[in-house]
Amino acid sequence: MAGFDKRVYSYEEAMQGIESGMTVLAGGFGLCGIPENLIAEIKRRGVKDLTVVSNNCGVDGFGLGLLLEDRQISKIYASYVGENALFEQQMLNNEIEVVLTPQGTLAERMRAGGAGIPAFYTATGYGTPIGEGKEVREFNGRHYILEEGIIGDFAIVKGWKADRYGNVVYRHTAQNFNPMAATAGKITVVEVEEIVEPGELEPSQIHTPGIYVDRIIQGSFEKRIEKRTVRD
Amino acid sequence: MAGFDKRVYSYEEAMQGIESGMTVLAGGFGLCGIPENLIAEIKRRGVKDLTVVSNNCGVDGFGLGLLLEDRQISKIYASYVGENALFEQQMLNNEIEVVLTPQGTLAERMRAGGAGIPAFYTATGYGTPIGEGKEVREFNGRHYILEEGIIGDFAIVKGWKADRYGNVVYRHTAQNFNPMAATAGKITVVEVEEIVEPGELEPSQIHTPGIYVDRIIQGSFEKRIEKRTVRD
Amino acid sequence: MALTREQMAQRVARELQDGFYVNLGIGIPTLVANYIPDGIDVMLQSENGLLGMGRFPTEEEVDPDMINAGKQTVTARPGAAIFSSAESFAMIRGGHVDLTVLGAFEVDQEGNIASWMVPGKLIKGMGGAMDLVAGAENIICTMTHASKHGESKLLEKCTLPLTGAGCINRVLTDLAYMEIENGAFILKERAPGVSVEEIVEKTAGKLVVPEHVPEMTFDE
Amino acid sequence: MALTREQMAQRVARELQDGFYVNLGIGIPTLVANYIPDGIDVMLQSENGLLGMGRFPTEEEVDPDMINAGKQTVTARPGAAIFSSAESFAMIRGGHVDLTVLGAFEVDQEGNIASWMVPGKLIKGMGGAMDLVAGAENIICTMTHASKHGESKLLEKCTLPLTGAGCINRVLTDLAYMEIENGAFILKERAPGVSVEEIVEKTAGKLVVPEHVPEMTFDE
Repeated sequence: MAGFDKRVYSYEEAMQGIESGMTVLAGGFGLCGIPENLIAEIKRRGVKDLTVVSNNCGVDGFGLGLLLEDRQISKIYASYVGENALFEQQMLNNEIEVVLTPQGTLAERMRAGGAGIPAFYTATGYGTPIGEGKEVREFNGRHYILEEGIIGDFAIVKGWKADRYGNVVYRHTAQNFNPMAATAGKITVVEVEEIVEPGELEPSQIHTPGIYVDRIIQGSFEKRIEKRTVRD
Repeated sequence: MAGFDKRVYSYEEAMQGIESGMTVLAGGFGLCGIPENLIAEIKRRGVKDLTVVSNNCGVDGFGLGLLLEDRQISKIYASYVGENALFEQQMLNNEIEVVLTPQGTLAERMRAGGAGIPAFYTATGYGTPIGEGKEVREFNGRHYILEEGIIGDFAIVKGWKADRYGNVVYRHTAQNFNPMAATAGKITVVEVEEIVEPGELEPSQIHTPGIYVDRIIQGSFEKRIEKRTVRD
Repeated sequence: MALTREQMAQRVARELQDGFYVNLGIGIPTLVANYIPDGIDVMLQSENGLLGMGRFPTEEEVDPDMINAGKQTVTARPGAAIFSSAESFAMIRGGHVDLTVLGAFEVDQEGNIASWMVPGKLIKGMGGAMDLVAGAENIICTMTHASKHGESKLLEKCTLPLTGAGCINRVLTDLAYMEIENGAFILKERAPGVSVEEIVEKTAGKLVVPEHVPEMTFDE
Repeated sequence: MALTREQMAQRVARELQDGFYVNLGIGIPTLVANYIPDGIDVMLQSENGLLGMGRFPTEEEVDPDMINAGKQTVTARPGAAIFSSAESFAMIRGGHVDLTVLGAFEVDQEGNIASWMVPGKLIKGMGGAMDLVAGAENIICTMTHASKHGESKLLEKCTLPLTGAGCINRVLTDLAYMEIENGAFILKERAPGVSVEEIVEKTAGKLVVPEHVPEMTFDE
């Protein structure tokens, strides 16, 4: 790899170094903007005992749901899970540990991790089971709980366009958790629909600056729709 | 004002409601991307005893330096000041209280204020005079200090283009502190070079979503350069 | 008669004000978008990162990269903004959303809300609900007044694990519109043909009944 | 002979590696950009929100909206990214910058640095320096070895208020290149023609002198 050329040309190379027991942060909301081919590569590699940080856990047979089939995930931080039968079964059997985390707190914990902020206070979850065991503190008469930043061994991210330096833009609401995940991986891998020349992306319009990105790969995507809703 | 049309047509209207004793957050870095006409309007109004939160304090006769002439600022949170003689004089005379704040901490304090985060931990300033009197806490064997979010009665912001809904984009490095200031004002006023129709700004390329913005005004700008440096 | 889901949405929609940024939860809250009064413009915030949610797409417009927080395909209205989840919840947590409408299992007279977890049942998660109730100053809870078995959902103290503490000040049920103040539900309006007595009977928490409790009216 | 400012910049530039993201402070650190070795590409981060700082502009290119952290007009190289101050310091604080080069008044054998405040003198502020030293794992400090009055700036313990605690591990002065380890300066290289004795004499903090201390060489 010369200079800032972060392109890799196979998914095997893209996920090189991932090992059992690692923590993986994944972008995506539902099935929107998920790094589907990077997930498939993790499945192919068969690494186990993963801790996954992601808003959701895919569906049966797609997205992070794929990693449930061979019980590759032992722990997940998510705000909403159980859109698939296999997940529910593993949760009920205690084969997977679920750390339910409010959506905004999850997003902020990843952002904090990437931004070198070890912890922050939030009102979210105060007085609820989520606040149990966490430090409570009052600021200006209101109660807040302490939440810690999260970083991962790997971050897997789905972008729209990127240049070889790893500058990334996201398309529409496929942005969601991807930019935060990108900042918080020790190794951040981004798969995109198109790789463009440096300079083609307007500098002030880049969502994820290349400094956060270690590897870029161009792929093709199924982009499954969870709830196709149309108007008459 | 109907619906989401946040345009105002005079600077007087733009700064309506500002009063002596208020806290004003200002975007800008040096003289780059400063809300120069909004500052001039504050000068015109003659309000006093302002607390200003801004990375710098302008220069003699321009930018926030204007507000020094009639001693309108009693306290300033900034990372670097004293680029002008009047400021130094007022600082030495204790006519202005200066709360020096590391640049990244200042940016994050404004972001936190706008994002409903009352406080966060940062390693910046630990073991220095900035950390004195602040809570110290260890996370993973490293020391951090607690810093609080900042909000202002007014935020004054300089954008490039905006639509009438208050969606704003910034130009080049004139972005700097403006997006954070915009989120953290009880009343956020943005002056821009051009107001465009809703829909002209690509939704995923908006730097400051309109929800943060109360008033938009189109102005013209001197854009003074502090250190003109050219190559041969 | 108890309000229909549509009537509940209609009643909530009367709380909208011109220029409001609004987050609508799943279920009845979603229907509120269909009853926005004439002459009023509101901007819908979807917590997956969309401010200015538009109509559902036509078949041709369907785009897997454009969904709402309910994971439905949607469109963006002109002047919409799209951003990350961190930015979205910065808006929510920072109190920038003017009105949040969401469903609940239980609400109590202290403004506590339980909406995400029934012990013993499969727990799927709170999504963004805890952030929404902690962030908004202005929340309307919509739910049926009582369960199918006739048990009140308006309690002295929530029995289920909370979503948020002391954060609800308005509740619309199929029977009544109430505000929560000083540890009590204040009965403000009743559904057409529903008696104050029935509401009193079906409210387990402390209910303050003013002398006059107007009946809601609906055009249709 | 003591190194010139240009030689100091040249020596620092040898620490650059291909693909490094680098933040250069004001003064000698800025000069480092002029000595980037052939075949090596580095990306300069300017903390006002620019990653991929380019050359100074021509007269025609000068743009008041395009400046660096030193407030000089600059350009952006192709593939640059521009962002807010919060994002810029997220990068810095989060440890994403590979190398930071900055000046100092004093450095001590524990890796403490003082660079922003001389009591009694007018204090203008720390700018981004405290964030930079707290965020980077890899910092090179550049300064003269001793003050004009001959007082060492390499101390047992800093006397001035700190910019950061225990964060410096490499120092380049006009006389020597040193690393800081286990509470001591380790002398790694000396300026051409400068004796170990002179360095020992001008270093107030604990200095470990290996058997062989190579002399720096410069092409020009």
